[in-house]
Amino acid sequence: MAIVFIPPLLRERAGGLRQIELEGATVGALIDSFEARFPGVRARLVEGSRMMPGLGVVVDGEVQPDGLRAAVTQASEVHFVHAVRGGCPP
Amino acid sequence: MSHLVVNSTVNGEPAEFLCEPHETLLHALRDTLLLTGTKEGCSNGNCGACSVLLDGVLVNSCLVLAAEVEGRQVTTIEGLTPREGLHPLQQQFLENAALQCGICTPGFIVASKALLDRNPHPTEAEVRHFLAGNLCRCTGYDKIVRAVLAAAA
Amino acid sequence: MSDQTAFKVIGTRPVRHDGVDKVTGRALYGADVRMNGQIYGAMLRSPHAHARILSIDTSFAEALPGVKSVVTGADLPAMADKIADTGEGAVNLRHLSSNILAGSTALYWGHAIAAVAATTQTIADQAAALIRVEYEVLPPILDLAAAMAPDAAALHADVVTNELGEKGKAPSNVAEHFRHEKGDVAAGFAAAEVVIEREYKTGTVHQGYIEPHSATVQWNADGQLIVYCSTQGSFGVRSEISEILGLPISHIKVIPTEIGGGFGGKLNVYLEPVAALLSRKAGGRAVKITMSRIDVLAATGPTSASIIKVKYGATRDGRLTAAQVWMAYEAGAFPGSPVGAGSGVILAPYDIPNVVIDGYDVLCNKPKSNAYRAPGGTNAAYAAESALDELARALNMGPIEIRLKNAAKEGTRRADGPVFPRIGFVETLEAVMRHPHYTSALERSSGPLRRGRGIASGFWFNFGGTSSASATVNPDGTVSLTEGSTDIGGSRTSIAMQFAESLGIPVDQVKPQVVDTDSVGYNDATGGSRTTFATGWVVYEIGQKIRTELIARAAKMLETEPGQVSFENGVFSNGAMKNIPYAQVTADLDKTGGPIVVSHSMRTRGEGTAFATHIVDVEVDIETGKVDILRYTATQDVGHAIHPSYVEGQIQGGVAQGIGWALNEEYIYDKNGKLLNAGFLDYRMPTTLDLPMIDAVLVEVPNPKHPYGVRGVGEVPIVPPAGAIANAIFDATGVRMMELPMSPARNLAALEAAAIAAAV
Amino acid sequence: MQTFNFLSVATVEDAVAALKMGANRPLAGGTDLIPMLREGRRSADAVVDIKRIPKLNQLVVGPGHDLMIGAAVSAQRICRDPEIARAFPGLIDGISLIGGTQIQGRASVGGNLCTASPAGDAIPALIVHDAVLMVEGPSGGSEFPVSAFLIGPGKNALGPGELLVSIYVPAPKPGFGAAYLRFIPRNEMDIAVASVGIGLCQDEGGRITGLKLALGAVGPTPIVVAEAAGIAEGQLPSAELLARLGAAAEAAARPIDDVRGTAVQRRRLVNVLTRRAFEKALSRSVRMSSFKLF
Repeated sequence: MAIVFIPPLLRERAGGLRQIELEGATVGALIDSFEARFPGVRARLVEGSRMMPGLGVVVDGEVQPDGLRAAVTQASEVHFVHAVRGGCPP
Repeated sequence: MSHLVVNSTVNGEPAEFLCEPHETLLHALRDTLLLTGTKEGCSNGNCGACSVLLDGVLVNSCLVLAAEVEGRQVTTIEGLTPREGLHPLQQQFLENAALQCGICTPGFIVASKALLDRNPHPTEAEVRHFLAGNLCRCTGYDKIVRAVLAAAA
Repeated sequence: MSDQTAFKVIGTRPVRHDGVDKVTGRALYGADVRMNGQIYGAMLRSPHAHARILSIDTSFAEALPGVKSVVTGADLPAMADKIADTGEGAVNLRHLSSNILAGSTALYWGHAIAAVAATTQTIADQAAALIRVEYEVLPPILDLAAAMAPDAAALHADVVTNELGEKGKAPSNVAEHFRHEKGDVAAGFAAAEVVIEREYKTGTVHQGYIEPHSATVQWNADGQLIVYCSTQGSFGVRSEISEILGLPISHIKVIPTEIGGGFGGKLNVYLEPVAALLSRKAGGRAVKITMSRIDVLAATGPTSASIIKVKYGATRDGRLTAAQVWMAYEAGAFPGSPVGAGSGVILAPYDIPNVVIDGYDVLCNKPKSNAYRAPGGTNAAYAAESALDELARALNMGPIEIRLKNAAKEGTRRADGPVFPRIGFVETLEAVMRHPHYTSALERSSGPLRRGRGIASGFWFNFGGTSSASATVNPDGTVSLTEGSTDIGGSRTSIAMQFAESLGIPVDQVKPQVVDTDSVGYNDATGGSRTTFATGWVVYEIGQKIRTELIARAAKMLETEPGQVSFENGVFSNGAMKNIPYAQVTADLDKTGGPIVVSHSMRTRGEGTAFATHIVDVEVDIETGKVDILRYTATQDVGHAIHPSYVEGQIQGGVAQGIGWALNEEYIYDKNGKLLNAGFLDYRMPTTLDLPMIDAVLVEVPNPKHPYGVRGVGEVPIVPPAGAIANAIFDATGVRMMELPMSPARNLAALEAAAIAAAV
Repeated sequence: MQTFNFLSVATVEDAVAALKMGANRPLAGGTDLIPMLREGRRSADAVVDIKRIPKLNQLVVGPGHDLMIGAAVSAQRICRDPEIARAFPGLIDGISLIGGTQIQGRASVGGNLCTASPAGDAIPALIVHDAVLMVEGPSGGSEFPVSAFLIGPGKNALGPGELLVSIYVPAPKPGFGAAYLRFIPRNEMDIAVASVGIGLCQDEGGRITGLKLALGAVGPTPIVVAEAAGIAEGQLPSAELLARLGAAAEAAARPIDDVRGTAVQRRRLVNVLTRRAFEKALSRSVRMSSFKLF
């Protein structure tokens, strides 16, 4: 079960939880099981088949360019962060 | 507006060229004589990127009309470079990593030559005072000042 | 991480490969391009900060002899509200497009309205002045307070507040609100024994590169677009042109010229699509447009003015228990300020258990903000480090002491969630403590000249990104290295050095060149302090592959197994018995299997974040408010310095820009939103006389993820200076400056107010 | 850049003839005129290059230390003249601050006067030296004191066809000392936010026998502080005298808020600069009188 940290502005929709353990082998799969628990959260994180523009996903401390396709392990820690591209903010 | 014929000496060679009456020396050098080593940074005399020597005097070529150089001597970065090798200032700028983007570099080297021609052994304060009309946005001037002092040593 | 002591090239200071061209004036920058049959473009820009465009009459301009084409916003393909990733992060294409040529509304003073191309620059300028535009002038919104007021008119009817995907109901100038939260901030402040709460302001500043933007574009009869321009990222230019003009990227070749500074301001296109349209309308003649300095300051990305509120709570022993931050940044005319990055910077150096950060991206009638060296970081650190200095004084703690006590380390959780890997923040503090600048007492004040010392720290993320390169081994043993990373400050050489080290040849045998978008694989822009890290890593891999292949070739010549062959000091040897010089192997490549050409591409990870701590001595003339910088020392975790001189140069340059931002640089607008200081005379960047020598102390905590331990170094140096100088001014005068720039007029007013307050 | 014609003249007569026609403007160093024309802040049918007129290039120090400066002589040429530097240090204070090195090589004192900027660096120092401006025109020659020559921001007293030919600076009296100080936000390449020129005489006993105080950038034209002379007359230098002079300067200033500074700041600055310039001028006055002894 990967640990997903729930962004503050999404906690209201997620029963006030700050983090949640979810099943899934990819970030996309985690978000699907998140959606199953709390309908509506997906639409806040995902646009079509990609992460919401301006939103980045960090798995175990590293920004994941693969976004939804990024792999996660049972022990992974997942964060949704403001996407920053060094000198090139979105 | 009809063109004017200008006869001058540029980098030691006779240069006859046509210019518009309102045209600056900077544009005549870059667009007519194709000497693009002299750079345009602001076109109002506040950055020194277009520094050249006019009868040996350091000036901003953006503040000189091309027509004014009739019968006069102009030296640009191209004229400062020897046939073989580099001018000591050019060499020291390289060895001291005194350039980053390099756009201000020709202006700094021309200005530094004007300084060393007059004052072969300047202090750091004298270098900073003389070069205050040349802006660099990359280096913080540290390595530029060191390069000029090294060339003077 | 390889054994540093073994390095032959890395850590040396060779002359840069492009150096001779740049000291002789032969290097070609944007405005130096000259194409066959080239004509010249000029822009018409809005004289109003906010106005509806009722009509544009170009007939007089078109009638002028010598004019070849005229374009307006109507010539740009209509843009859907599409979010595209053009390689520089997500951008709304319609916004990007209407920033290049205004649509129905001019949104800032200097907003491009129309453009002309003519046979001479003089004619083009005259023609632009002949374009008649009918405006309906609208009231401008010029600051955060006005933009965020509940009853403020919305700049864009289609922009609503985005809160993590939750869209607001009504149009708003607040394009985005986000929050970071960690722990329980209420409990944290309840546990605090000392609380400091302050509000800071910062002005709009510009990157200030000396080379104005310039683009020369030819729209060929075969539909192929040839683009020469000065840019930080040729591939980003290609994709932005492609999206804006609706052309397939296969029709666009971008040829990057040398670039006269960028600092984040040359990531996006401004002129290129306009020159392309002018060229097409002019029957395919190449069109060159070069901005004036006024255009550069008025219409290219400055960085955001901001208001930042910081509240710290701490126990008496100096342990931070909580922090709360409210930060609003001006995006300018279109959404996308660096407030997100600023929110990641603002508390990053410290391990604070309870944190809330709220960030706001706010529209106003100023040019669209763009990246500027550690975007959003300087604003944030000025506020946070000023407040921390006040807290330390309230606790009678030294500035280093309080930072050490709360310093982030490996394993510290950032306010936005992720945990730091190995970082070198503590090492930068220790380096300051060891430095003679810190250990020597400051010569004290005399008369109206008051001296003070200040310290501040800073953080920057850095970025890895994607790089590609290719290498060809030449028969004479040299290697042609083909890259796509714009070289702004010596990266050709820092990359060539890593390649030479990896392959095992002298760096002067490497011929690095930056090529066009058709001649090398994809590269992200030179930005985010990524190039020496990422492109350097790519060429390291190429060097290893070539080394392996050359050993195999040498083995053939030595009639032995590759496993038996070593390559040291330019010689391949088969144990003690036989050896063969490198040059002979490269000369005979054709007889041992043919040429060696290796390409490699990587989407890098593991860019290490960067920390810096700066110490500055200032002298304040309390009768005039003027501040002079007496001494400056910057310590920084640089990972492993490839070319120390250019690492020092990055630090010195960042500090210089930070000092300018701190003391004098700011956009000054009149009440109608006209920019009053659009020039180098009154937009006051530091001259040689405004700066001392800047001592750059390289603290090397190698990045474990990079083969040579490289970390990005270019951006973090601009983060601490404003805070350090504010703290030094307080130390000198007892007056706390709450707004940037800390200009003489502002300082004098604050000093007099304080004196009056003291007198009362 | 707007278009205009270019004329070069070799004599004052030709210049006067050329300047009578249309909106023609004299071109000396061009460091003000050329950017003004480019940015549309001035217009001209033609610029008339006056640098080739011998009379405008004269730079002569007379036997009794009086000085004649041709209107087109560059600031650099003046500042590099050791005799002028020794005899007129207060003048050099101002002239040496007209721009950085590149500007110094072109800009002229004549141009600084004719541009008539309220912040012109040469002007307050010329005022306190009682400089006289020599003008030639269609109806012959005329002379102006500096204050009468400057009639508004960017406006000088020259009529059509009139040309500033030279600037005459009388020899300093014994015991005379002068200084010019300006305030700028950077340390170079800025326009004065406020400036002060001061010229004073003291007798051998150190009493002030005369004083002239001129302020720059705090009014539409440089301001001569009329009260200053009366305040200083017969006084020995003292902290109280400095305070009174500073206050008089502050009271006389009529500054505005603009992109370069605030009115409040400018009032404070002329006060501070007056006190500092007084001390500098005083030190020179002492030096001058002792220099006279041998």
